[in-house]
Amino acid sequence: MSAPEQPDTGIVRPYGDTTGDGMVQLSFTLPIPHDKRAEGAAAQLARKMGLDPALVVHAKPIGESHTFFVVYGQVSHLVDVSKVEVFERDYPLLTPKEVNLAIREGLRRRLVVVGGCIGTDAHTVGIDAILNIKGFAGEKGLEYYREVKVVNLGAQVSVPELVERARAERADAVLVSQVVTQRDAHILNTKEMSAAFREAYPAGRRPLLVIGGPRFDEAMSADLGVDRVFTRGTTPGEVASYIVARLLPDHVAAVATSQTEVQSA
Amino acid sequence: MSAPEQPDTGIVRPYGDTTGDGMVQLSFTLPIPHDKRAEGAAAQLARKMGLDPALVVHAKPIGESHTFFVVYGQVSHLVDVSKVEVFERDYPLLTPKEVNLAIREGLRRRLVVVGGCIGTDAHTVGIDAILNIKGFAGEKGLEYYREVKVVNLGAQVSVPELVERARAERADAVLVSQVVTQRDAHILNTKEMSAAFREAYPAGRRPLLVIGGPRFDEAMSADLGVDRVFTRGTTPGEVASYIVARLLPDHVAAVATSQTEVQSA
Amino acid sequence: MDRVIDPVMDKPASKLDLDPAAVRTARTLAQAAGRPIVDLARQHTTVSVERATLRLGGLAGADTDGIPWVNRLLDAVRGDVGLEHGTALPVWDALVRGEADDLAALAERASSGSVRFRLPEGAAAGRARSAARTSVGAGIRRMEERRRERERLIERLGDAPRQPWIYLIVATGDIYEDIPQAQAAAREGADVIAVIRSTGQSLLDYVPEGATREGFAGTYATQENFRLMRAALDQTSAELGRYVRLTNYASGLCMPEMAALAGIERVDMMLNDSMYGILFRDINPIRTFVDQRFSRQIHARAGIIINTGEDNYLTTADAVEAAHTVTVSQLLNEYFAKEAGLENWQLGLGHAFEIDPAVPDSFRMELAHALLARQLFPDAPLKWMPPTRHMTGDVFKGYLLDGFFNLAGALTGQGILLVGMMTEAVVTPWLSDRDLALQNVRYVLDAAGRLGEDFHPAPDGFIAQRARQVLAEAIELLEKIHSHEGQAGLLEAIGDGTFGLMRRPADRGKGLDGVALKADGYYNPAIEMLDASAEENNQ
Amino acid sequence: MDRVIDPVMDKPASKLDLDPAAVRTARTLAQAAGRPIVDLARQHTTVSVERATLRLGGLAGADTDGIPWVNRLLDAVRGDVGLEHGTALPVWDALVRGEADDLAALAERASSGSVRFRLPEGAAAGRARSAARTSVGAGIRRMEERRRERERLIERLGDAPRQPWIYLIVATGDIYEDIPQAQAAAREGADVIAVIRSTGQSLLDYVPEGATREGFAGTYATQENFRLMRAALDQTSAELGRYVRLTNYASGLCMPEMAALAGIERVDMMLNDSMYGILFRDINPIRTFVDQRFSRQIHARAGIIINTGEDNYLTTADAVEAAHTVTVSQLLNEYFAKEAGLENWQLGLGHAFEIDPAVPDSFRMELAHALLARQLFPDAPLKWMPPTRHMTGDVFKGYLLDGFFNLAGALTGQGILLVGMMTEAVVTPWLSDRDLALQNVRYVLDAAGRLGEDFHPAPDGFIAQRARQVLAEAIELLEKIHSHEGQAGLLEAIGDGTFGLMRRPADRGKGLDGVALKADGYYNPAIEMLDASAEENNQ
Ligand code: B12
Ligand code: B12
Ligand SMILES: Cc1ncc(COP(=O)(O)O)c(C=O)c1O
Ligand SMILES: Cc1ncc(COP(=O)(O)O)c(C=O)c1O
Repeated sequence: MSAPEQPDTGIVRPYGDTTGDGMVQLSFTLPIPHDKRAEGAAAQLARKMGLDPALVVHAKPIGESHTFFVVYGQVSHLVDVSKVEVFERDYPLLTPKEVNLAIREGLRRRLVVVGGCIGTDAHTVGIDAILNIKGFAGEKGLEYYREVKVVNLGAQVSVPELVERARAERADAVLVSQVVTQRDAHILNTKEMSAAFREAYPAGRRPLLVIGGPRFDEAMSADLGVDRVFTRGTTPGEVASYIVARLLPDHVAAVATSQTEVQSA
Repeated sequence: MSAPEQPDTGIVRPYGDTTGDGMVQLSFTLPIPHDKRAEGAAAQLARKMGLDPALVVHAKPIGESHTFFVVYGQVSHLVDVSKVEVFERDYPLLTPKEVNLAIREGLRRRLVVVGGCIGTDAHTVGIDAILNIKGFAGEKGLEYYREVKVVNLGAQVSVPELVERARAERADAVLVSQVVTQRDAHILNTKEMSAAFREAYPAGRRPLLVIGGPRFDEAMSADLGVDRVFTRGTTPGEVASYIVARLLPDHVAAVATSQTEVQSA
Repeated sequence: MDRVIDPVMDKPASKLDLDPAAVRTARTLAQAAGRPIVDLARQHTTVSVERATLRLGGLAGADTDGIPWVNRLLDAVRGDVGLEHGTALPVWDALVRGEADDLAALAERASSGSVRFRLPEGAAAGRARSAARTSVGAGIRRMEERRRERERLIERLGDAPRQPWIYLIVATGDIYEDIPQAQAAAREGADVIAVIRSTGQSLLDYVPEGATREGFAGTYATQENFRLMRAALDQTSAELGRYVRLTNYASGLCMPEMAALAGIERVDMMLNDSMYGILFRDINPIRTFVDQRFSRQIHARAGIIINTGEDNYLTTADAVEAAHTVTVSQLLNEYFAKEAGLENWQLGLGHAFEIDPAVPDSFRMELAHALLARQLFPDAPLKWMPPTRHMTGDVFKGYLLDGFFNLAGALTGQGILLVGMMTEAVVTPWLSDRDLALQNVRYVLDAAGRLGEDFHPAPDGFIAQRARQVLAEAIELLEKIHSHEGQAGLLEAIGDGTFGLMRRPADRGKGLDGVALKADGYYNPAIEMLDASAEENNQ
Repeated sequence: MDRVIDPVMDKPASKLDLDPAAVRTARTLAQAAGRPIVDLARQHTTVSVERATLRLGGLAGADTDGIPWVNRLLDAVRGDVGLEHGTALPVWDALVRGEADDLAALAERASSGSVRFRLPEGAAAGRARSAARTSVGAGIRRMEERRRERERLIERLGDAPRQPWIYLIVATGDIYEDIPQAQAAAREGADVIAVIRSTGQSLLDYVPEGATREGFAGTYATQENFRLMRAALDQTSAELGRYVRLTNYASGLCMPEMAALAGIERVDMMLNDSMYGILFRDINPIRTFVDQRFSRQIHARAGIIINTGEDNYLTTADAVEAAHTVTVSQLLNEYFAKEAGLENWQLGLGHAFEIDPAVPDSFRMELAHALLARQLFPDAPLKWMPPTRHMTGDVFKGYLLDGFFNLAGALTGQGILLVGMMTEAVVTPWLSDRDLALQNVRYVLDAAGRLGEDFHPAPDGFIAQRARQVLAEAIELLEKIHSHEGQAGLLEAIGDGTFGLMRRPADRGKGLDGVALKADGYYNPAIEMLDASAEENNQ
């Protein structure tokens, strides 16, 4: 830990107890019975993952046909921090006051948000955290914003149902949550949803599509066919700020300039 | 788990909850402060290790300069079980009776074994498990063998001291234990030891050199300059059988043939 | 029949001395709240109740599109004569009239529109009634046989070695992956295997058919999957010399049919809550209460242990603030269960270790809550659920938390311990997660399982006081429900969001169209027979 | 001065009611066994005692080959006049005679052979004596200042927030890696940081010099490393608003010098056992007992808390069979410590959670052993050591086991909790292991730390009975030791393998050549001053 020079060069290695030692811990199961060969197979996998030396420190049979392993070892891989492209927030974080102001000036009516969990997913805690007044992480949810009308459809909404409500409500933005990821359910459902909206609306007229859930990758919006992906730990404020920034860029720019004062106020 | 055909072909992948899903768990620390970039760096390392997708499911700052990560994901690597070369036991497992018999017939005197922990290592439990009557895993130690004379030098024996005692006792085999592995202490000490024996004895006349410890690789004997490496879970019987097999091959062959009967007896 | 209760369980009950008067008040209020709901349930029937009756009558299988024959037949009948009289009379009348040799044939002809159903009158009605009674009776006897078979197997092979029973989940979505995983888990020490259902099945108004391999985050509950898994576990039970129980779900829109299929295939436990469907699946309240009563009568007859779903409240609400809602739900579940003829040993009332571990004294508070349930329901095999919402990607911390959950279960004499998984926040359990989890349970039970001997909450200490407080808050809530105007205060309460802040009005929610007010002359041989036995029980 | 004792600790003592007579017997037997050893210790001196005296006299540093000046000087003196009169007279006589201006210069000249030492007589002896008294007294006063400094810092910054103190190990081998890791650990909640020594240092008959970066599985204990780490922790203590303690080892061949250096550099705790060196390092028994008494007198004066090493017995012997050997060793350590002037609050008597987790009721047995120690030594800050030998490569299981170790520590009111590492069987602790381990401790103490309120071992239950049994076996062993012929039965007992099956005859073992029977006229100003205070204490 002695102030390693590496971070400056942007090149780092995993840290066990000495700078640069490259140590990692690994566990997995192989579908083979436990014996010396199995331990060798575990070491082989670890080496393929770049561990050298690879110490198989634990091997436990699970039934007659599987074996669980814990492996410790040193990876040769270097991590180039400078090559990590992080998905930076490209919009100013606004207070509810500022969001309301932007909408009042920019839209002259309440902004309409329709949200829910699509497909068979019934995990509403996440979307509720964004929409319900109660909010999340100390921030109030969108229902709290005077200038935002929230229509929360709740759990297991079918895609057609969602599209129909979005139209009926003249939604400016549609917020969808997907938590169950087994067999890529979240990916498939989201693509189905975005396709349905492309179908239902004339090009460029469809509402802003926002998807969220703990296991999404923020960089995926393009191939999911949505405008934005939010993931672990999102707060309502981020979502509100994003929506107005996208729908009312000029007015946001306006309030955003005076941001520092407002916030310190 | 549905009887995968893979094991037949010898190709397997890690098993999470479905055959072939390739799922593994990984944890490590990077010497960088916790932020989005750090999580990206963790994902980068995981990808370099072959995880794709790689889910960074936990990130926890340790002080200001380090971050701990837990990552789950799917590795693309295939494990070729047929390519694993296991270090097979190349000598018959004998009972104490058989070992004593072989020595009596082959040597006509007691076989002398000198053992201890060299260098600064004071972990004697391992070598004692092999040498002391008490033994290990239900098997009695070498002291229990009527035809074996055991000289246990205990902990922190210096290499010169070991060589000298080996000569004084006319040792047939020298058993050395190394448990502390930090900074490869076990490797360095063992090499120093074998070199010293090469020095001290005319070629081909030196006693059998056997090294053991939980973190050795059985395949290393050559570059360690010893005759055999024993590791985790070794039992005294294995060691005794190995020694006589090497020193008295013919007589072992003799008793070994009658083994099945003897053992079933 | 209290087979499953052993000393380990009762002991802890004595550990809190609650005011018996308070306990009595709580029960009386629960009864007052539940009684009108029972009346409501008796006044209605549902498509699923009727389909379950047809299944008991012997109708199984599905058409080429996978639509079960019971749905096909019911829809035809409903089209001709409506639902309000029940399906028994029109269906068996048609058989008596010789429209077909058996139900299967009848269903097939009906769905091709070549049968017209009628409401038989007079003698015809009598004939239809007795024909129906005969075949449905056979179905009920079949369940009774399976029950006796279970009892014999337990006799012969032996029961779970100790309490709490170790309850493990499999959830691959593929029955053929589930089976060997379940067997491996049993070999590693699981006493109960639950096959988690695929997401969304609860909202299907039919029961899928056959062996399935493509569930999402769970495996479809089908008669064939029940059969396959039960057969596999019978084999493993024989091999292990102890009877390994199987759990599934009587929940969602097909609750009654699930119960019937479970009875027929000797599933041993069913998740079956009186309000879960309403609150967490937005299923119409009346639909739920009607289906629930029927399914519980089936469970009573089939000797199935129910598991209620109070744990779910704590996944959306805070486990400290909402602790009393768990108690209220347990009391309601107890009332509805008893009314339906279930005995104490069949009441796997749920609760969970869901307090934020960052809360000071969180572990002691968990003990207080667990002991409260233990003492309120001394003869019920409580279902103790592991931490879930405060589990994170830190699998090490999660593994520790699960260990303390196990300890709390042992210290407070829980009957059924649902084994927690360190990957709770990450994936549905891996094979290795389950193996590690069982190792965790085994260590805690073997090393500290009997620590109860030395665990004596100080009479006015933290634990005793917390337990009293929760009971008091529960009574308050029950009074609030009671004070609701309208003959069924509980419905109103559910309607205005008293539970988990979710408003579920009685005239909304999924499956309402499958509910009908019974007409006079409604006849259902299953209800006839089940009510009879239930009455006996409640004498 | 009982600052470190708080209610949390005493309470549990009342939890077992041991027979006071048995407890008295045990102590009397330990005293009987120890007394002759103390006499032996007073009759001998060792090279390390003399070198420690020179260090107190102000001699530090090493020559170009890294041989400390104290060794150089001592060897020269010993060569000229032998060891049996001590070094003080010949050395300060030489200074008085003007052989050099100070000890450093004298050592330098001596090692180049240009000084001849003599045993001064009459007036010369008087002058040498008072010169020695002056400079060694300065060293002792220096330690006392550091002690007051510690007390002031604790006053000002505050002490550890609760008991047990959280004790963490760093062991990189490189003091410059150790420092930031220690600071990180303190920030994460460690109350005590121990810097593990490099393997083999215990058998060096000199103390290495300077800042070191190449230890094996530990970092060399040097005066400079002490200073660097203590300075770093002072900085962190200020930042955190609580005084973070530092631990090292007064053990091995340089035990007395380590004690002196610790006193001078304000190290707060030292591992210091009366028999560890004999049994685990094959150091000559007499050498050990002499060094041990002197080092403990230093610790007493410097206000250092000692940690004894009973935990080590359980790494070679079975924790159930050998439980009583721990108790015996604790009683002996207590006797020797008190005799040397240490007070109860300075006695970190060791014991460990080393029962095979596969043993039924292992956790309850651990509680029994821990409570026994707690009740036998109600005012000592017991040092509670984590599982090690039953830790395996299964780091998940290890993490759980450490959680139960933490719980046992909290339930039984241990004073110092050495935090266990999930990688115990794999590597010396990683940064992340330590962080995870602290998170484990924090969860257990916050969530269940006050569970003691509800923990009351049944009077004749499993725990109480086990504790009585262990005490009985301990008394038996003490009687066996007592019954050994020879004026020092304990020496005989050690010689014939009574402890940990290791035979350690009094006339063998490492460092014997460094022992000398004191001649009349032996003089050592340090012993003079320390004995004085020790006597006071034992009035
Ligand atoms: C609570 C819970 C439940 C509750 C749900 C109650 C409810 N009304 O939501 C109940 C008990 C009903 C439940 C049931 C099931 N669950 Co569940 N459940 C959980 C649990 C414990 C916590 C989830 C949660 O509430 N997190 C807290 C919220 C705030 O976090 P979040 O969802 O990530 O949301 C945040 C961000 O992701 C983001 N976000 C999320 N959505 C959106 C949307 C938008 C537009 C935006 C901008 C942002 C955003 O913002 C939020 C705030 O930061 C997790 C395990 C865990 N610890 O994570 C399992 C878990 C999610 N459940 C799981 C499963 C499998 C189920 C079942 C299918 C099991 C079964 N077969 O019975 C059932 C069926 C549910 C169904 N049909 O979908 C699995 C999913 C596995 C997978 N990865 O596929 C998990 C991971 C548990 C496990 N390991 O098995 N569950
Ligand atoms: C017991 C123990 C001790 C005891 C040792 C008592 C004694 N007389 O042996 C005590 C308390 C004294 C001790 C001290 C230290 N220990 Co220690 N100790 C352990 C512990 C807990 C168990 C080791 C053990 O006994 N295993 C049981 C035996 C039977 O297994 P085994 O040694 O692998 O032997 C088997 C095989 O390997 C093989 N084998 C071994 N040797 C040989 C030789 C031959 C010829 C053959 C054929 C076979 C063979 O056969 C045996 C039977 O199957 C381990 C942690 C752990 N759980 O593993 C740490 C551990 C080994 N110790 C460790 C350390 C660092 C130390 C110290 C250096 C710490 C310190 N700085 O103070 C000290 C100093 C000791 C020294 N100078 O060497 C580290 C080593 C780290 C590393 N990999 O480098 C470990 C891993 C703990 C840790 N994670 O930090 N230790
Ligand atoms: C009582 C009860 N029913 C049903 C379920 C499963 O929910 P569903 O089948 O609706 O997905 C649960 C969830 O654990 C439950 O507790
Ligand atoms: C009392 C005591 N002294 C010393 C040590 C360290 O041993 P050494 O310094 O001899 O390696 C230990 C080991 O933990 C111990 O417990």
